[in-house]
Amino acid sequence: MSEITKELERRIEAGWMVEPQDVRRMLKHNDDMGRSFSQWLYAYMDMSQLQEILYQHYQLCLGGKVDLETMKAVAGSAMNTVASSARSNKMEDVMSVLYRSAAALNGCKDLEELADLIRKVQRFINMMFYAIDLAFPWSEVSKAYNEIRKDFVPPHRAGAVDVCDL
Amino acid sequence: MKKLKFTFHGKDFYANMLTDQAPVTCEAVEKACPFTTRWVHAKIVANEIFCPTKIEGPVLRENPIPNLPGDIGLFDTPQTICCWHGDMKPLGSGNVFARFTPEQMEVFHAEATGLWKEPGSLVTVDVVEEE
Amino acid sequence: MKKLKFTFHGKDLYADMLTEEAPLTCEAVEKACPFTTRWVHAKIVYNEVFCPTTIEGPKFRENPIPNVPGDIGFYDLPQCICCWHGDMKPLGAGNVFARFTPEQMAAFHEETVGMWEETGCPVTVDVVEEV
Amino acid sequence: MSEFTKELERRIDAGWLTEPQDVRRMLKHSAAEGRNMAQHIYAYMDLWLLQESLYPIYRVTMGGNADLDTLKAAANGIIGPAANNFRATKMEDTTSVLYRSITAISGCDSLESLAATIRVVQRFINMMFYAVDLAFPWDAMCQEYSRVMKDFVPPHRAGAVDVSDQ
Repeated sequence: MSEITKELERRIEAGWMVEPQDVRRMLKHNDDMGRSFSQWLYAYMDMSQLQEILYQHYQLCLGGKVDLETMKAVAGSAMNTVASSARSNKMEDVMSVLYRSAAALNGCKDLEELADLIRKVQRFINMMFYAIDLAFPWSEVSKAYNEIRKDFVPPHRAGAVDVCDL
Repeated sequence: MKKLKFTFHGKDFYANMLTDQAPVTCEAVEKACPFTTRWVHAKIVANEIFCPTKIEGPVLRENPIPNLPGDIGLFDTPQTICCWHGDMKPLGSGNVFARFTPEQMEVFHAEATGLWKEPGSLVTVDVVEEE
Repeated sequence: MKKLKFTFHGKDLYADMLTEEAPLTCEAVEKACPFTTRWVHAKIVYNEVFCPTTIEGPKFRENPIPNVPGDIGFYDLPQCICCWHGDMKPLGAGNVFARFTPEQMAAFHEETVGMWEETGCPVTVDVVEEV
Repeated sequence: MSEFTKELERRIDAGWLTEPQDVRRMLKHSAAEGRNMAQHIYAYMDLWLLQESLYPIYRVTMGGNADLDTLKAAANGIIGPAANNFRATKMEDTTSVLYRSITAISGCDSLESLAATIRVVQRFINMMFYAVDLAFPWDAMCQEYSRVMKDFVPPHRAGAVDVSDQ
């Protein structure tokens, strides 16, 4: 097991039942301007996105009929994209892990090794996704949304025409 | 000197095009102009608004510098023009192809600050020669 | 008959393992047990709760049938056990590896129906022989 | 220009200033159970997933030295699951476009035609992303979220330890 995979396993274990510090860092960020809802949502979306993408790349590597160097480029590009968003969300541990994992991909000598590393990173992002999910008051905010929607008209609805759906 | 012109709320606002720092991007923007689109307010950064466009700019950013108040950048992923028009914590570095002078930014800022509560308002974008 | 056991709120709640329809998944689940995790409430489907796990199950779904109330499925992405414990509109077809009897589901439903307001409740998962 | 590309260009123009019907279909769905905020967030998230993950593949394709079949598999591996999610969100036009884009992508015979196809699908997704964005009451929701968060304690925070960030 390489150093990065050992670290990933340790972080998954640590974040399993107790909220990782990155969640609190993210929630504090932009709090002063009243935009913390968007901050939370964009961090949640980034984790969800990367978790789904890496799983598809993992399955392709398991399939065994794809080009190793192209898969490294595609998976590394997906990790780097979210690493830079994690930086702006102040989730510095996630940023550091993703940049180092993207670099570690290059060391994989076959699709099996690449699949294993991608899976570990995907499981780490999976853990972070649930940690961020649990930090959101779904029930309360859902009620607020339903109240607000009652008299909210989207700016681009005027002139919209529906085909019949019934 | 070429100017980027935004028309919304019945008024015209200008910024200077950076034709020497981002010639290819400026050319792509001018080629797509004029067009009408909507302002969308940035969800995290304060004093940033952007508008979706159909500009096919360079795939690799020509002038990727950390964004400061007054910068105007083109983002190729969502094909949007982003304007930073006041104090803000930048998220990254866009492909900056135009910039407000302090005077231009002041009048733009006065009109744009209300857009957080008025998302989706229409704007026409054009490139004009300085009179 | 092997049973899937959930312990939370100080109570033990059971479901029957489907060792014929999903032998590999049942084996992978048993191998990972016992473990403690947290309930997360589904965000869109009603009467669905799931818990993240570290189960390494089969990569391809062994028993991908449309989910109905009483089904318990394993999702390799995102490695979670999902329980449908009452009336609901299913979103898809999980890899169903266990099922509540009507009585088991009634007891489970009673304990979980309030979970939308009580997120993250710890739960211990185990596989036991029928007593 | 292929028939599929022509359709997407037409849909992009139509949805540019006026809200596409899929947005209203999604907003109606799950309204009965009061889960429409989650419905809205997950639709927004699935569009974000496609927008953010197709672009890195588009850039690798534009780079010109990658394996065509691997890139097709990577792109379709992302679009397939996303299309399933839109079926569940009742965004039927988006679902239909995505399933047909898988066929279009599979039919590409060069990196250049693949890049053009991914790009037009991504631009359609961009348009839908901003249409769903404009249908969300951001200002009011941010205020409600900040109000609710004042006394919300995440279930997994107990026992969490912070390294110093000062």
